[in-house]
Amino acid sequence: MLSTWLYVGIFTLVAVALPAIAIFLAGLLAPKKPNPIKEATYECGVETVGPTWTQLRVQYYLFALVFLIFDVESVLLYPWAVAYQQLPLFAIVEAIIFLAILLGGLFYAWRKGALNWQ
Amino acid sequence: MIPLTWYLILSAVLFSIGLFAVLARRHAIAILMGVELMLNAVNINLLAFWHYWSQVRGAPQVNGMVFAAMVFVLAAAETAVALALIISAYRRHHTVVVDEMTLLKG
Amino acid sequence: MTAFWQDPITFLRLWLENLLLSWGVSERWVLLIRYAVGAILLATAALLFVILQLWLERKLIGRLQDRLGPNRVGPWGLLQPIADVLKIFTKEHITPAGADRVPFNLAPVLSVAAALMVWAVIPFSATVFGADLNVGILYLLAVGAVGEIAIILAGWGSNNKYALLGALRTVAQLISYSVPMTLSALVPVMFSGSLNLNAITRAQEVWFIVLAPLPALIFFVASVAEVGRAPFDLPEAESELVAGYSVEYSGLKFGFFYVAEFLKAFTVSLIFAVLFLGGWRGPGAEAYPVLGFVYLFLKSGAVYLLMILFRGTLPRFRIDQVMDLNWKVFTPLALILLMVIALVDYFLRGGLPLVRVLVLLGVNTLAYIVLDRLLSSRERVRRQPVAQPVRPVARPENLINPTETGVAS
Amino acid sequence: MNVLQWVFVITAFLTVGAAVMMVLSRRMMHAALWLAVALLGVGVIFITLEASFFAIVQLLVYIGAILILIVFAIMLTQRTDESGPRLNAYAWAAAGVAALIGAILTFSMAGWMLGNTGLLELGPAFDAILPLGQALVDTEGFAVPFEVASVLLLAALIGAIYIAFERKGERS
Repeated sequence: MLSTWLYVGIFTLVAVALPAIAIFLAGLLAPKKPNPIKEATYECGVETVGPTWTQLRVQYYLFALVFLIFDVESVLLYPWAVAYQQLPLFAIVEAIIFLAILLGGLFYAWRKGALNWQ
Repeated sequence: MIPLTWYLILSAVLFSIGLFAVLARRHAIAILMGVELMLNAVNINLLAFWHYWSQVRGAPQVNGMVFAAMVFVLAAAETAVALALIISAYRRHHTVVVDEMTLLKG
Repeated sequence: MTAFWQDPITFLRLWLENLLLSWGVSERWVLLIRYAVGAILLATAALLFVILQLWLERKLIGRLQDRLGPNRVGPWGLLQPIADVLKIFTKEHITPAGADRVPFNLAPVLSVAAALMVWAVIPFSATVFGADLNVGILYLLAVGAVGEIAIILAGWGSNNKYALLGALRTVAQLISYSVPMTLSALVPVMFSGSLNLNAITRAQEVWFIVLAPLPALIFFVASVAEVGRAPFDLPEAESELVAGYSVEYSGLKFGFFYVAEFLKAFTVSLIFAVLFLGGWRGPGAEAYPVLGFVYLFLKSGAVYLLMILFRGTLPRFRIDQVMDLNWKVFTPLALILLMVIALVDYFLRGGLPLVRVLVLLGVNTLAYIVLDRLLSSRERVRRQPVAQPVRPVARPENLINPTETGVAS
Repeated sequence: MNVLQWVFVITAFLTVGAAVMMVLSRRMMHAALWLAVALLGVGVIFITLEASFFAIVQLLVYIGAILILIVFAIMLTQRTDESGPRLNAYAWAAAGVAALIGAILTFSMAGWMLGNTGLLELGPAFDAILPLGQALVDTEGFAVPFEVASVLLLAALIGAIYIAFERKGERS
């Protein structure tokens, strides 16, 4: 098992190294003529006003929240899905209850308006 | 061939760093990150003992794995609620610094 | 020993191994060299493949829009992408003032790496695969997280409001669509009883798209949204917004975001082909593994073509429509389908394969009909006439009398 | 030392280093990025333990979901100036307590006899997800925790949405 992960590790290194080397080489090749106007932040020709950080709406957080809950839940379901072919009916009903409880959560979020993008 | 101790020591070190973040940082989200670090340290411990126990018993053991999975679930639930609380508090007090949230002080 | 024409890659691999062993290299080093050579060749091939893909896509989109597409450089414009690459290589790299250098430079690299890393686990034929991971399918889903982090890095590092907002919007879309994607990817796992991509491929005596067409559809649409192409290309709607998180990038750094998008478009087609279209399976693929490559690339090519068709024909969604489609249609549908399929397939266990196929197909069709009814009933309530149903023909006598309406001067 | 041990040592140092940087960085966004590095390191540690499933879950849940949630929360609650001390007045005492606990744990473990057991490579048969899946829905096993986990997630979802939802006129 560890040797397959070794391959994944090597592949990851290669996958990071290839674009990094390409960007490095291009950086050597490319002209370098910086000036303050060129480096100014691009805001459609308007001068930057205020700090870069702007306040976000809570909507983003709510989507990420629902996503987190469902992500964790589906991850727990993967081992169940692997065992699915060997499981008795009772175990399958259990997983269905598990899903139904979370479906209830989704409907709560829906009713509450957390899933509306305003 | 990594001795079990190495994992335990790494986990202890991470736990202490997380503890320090919880005790010393002023920013509420930084405190939460410290908690995440501590949970990760716990998971290293759990899985190290899972490996050790499987090796001793000579058959795959599931208890450690289930515990680790539950820690993941707990971490997710805890983060979701804690961050919601922090956001809510920020909306009322316009601060996320824990020392400044002096709601109960006269 | 297999003959060269049956399975060229395994043949070459064995030849290389034997050569190294005969030179007295130890087995562990041979393994390491084999892995390194394989990884470098595969990653380079994937990156070079993008060049071909660029040409193909531009040509096809051109045809769809009644244009010729690239046709100046080389025969049929084949050398056009190479010219583009050469051009972008010599462009200046501008770093905006106040940028956070490390995240700013790391973002394009990680973005490409996230798309490339998928190739490490795809089984290309019966004998040629990268890592035979026992959690392959979860790996495919998890690598997406690296891409999300790359986008956040890009948005944060640029020190630009638009870039940051664009990054967060993009990430919100990506994470939203990964929910139905993860849920519908559970179906192949249930049918095959394994997370290993090789095992999933081998379990597809009947392609899973036949057993579960609706989850396959959800997976496909969600993966189009994950790539962020039309009709889900809100993050960088060129004609409406500034370019989203990549607005401050220039030169090859910008180019790599582009490369990452194209590469991702093909890798999700590959993933779809492996999970639902039987991967390398096809007549004769077991005996002649080289055919597996052909089948896999034909299948994923077909999926990719469908994606280009999507891009060429559908108008862009609004952001609230994108979110509604995901959270109010796909996610509940995927959850309910999962429950129904789990229950139905239990009762079909040990039955005739044909019965299983027919019943599951029936269940999916039924679910689709119910969904269609629900959606269209909602539509009917909302749709309101904006103009007169029968519009007056433009004739002098039909002109609105200015004195009646009170608009008269 | 063999390859695996080198991998462990390098990863462990990277992880601890990233954790320290996380604690000490002033800007919250940097802290979050250092946390990402630390979490990735822990994922690699899981791989050396042959817990592939959890290594992937680490990437999928911790980095892909929890970290992104934290980033969104940072964006939502940022103060335009992050000046002011990042540590509170009791930082030295906190450092003392943390160091003390860490030292106690480390020394008690270093002195533990069984701790020197080398963890051998278990092989693919042990890295199976099938027994985990069976145990999760087995009434003799962990069926109750499994269902409770779903109720917990539901409670967290409802609670967090209720708390975070912006009621009308609340923003002062």
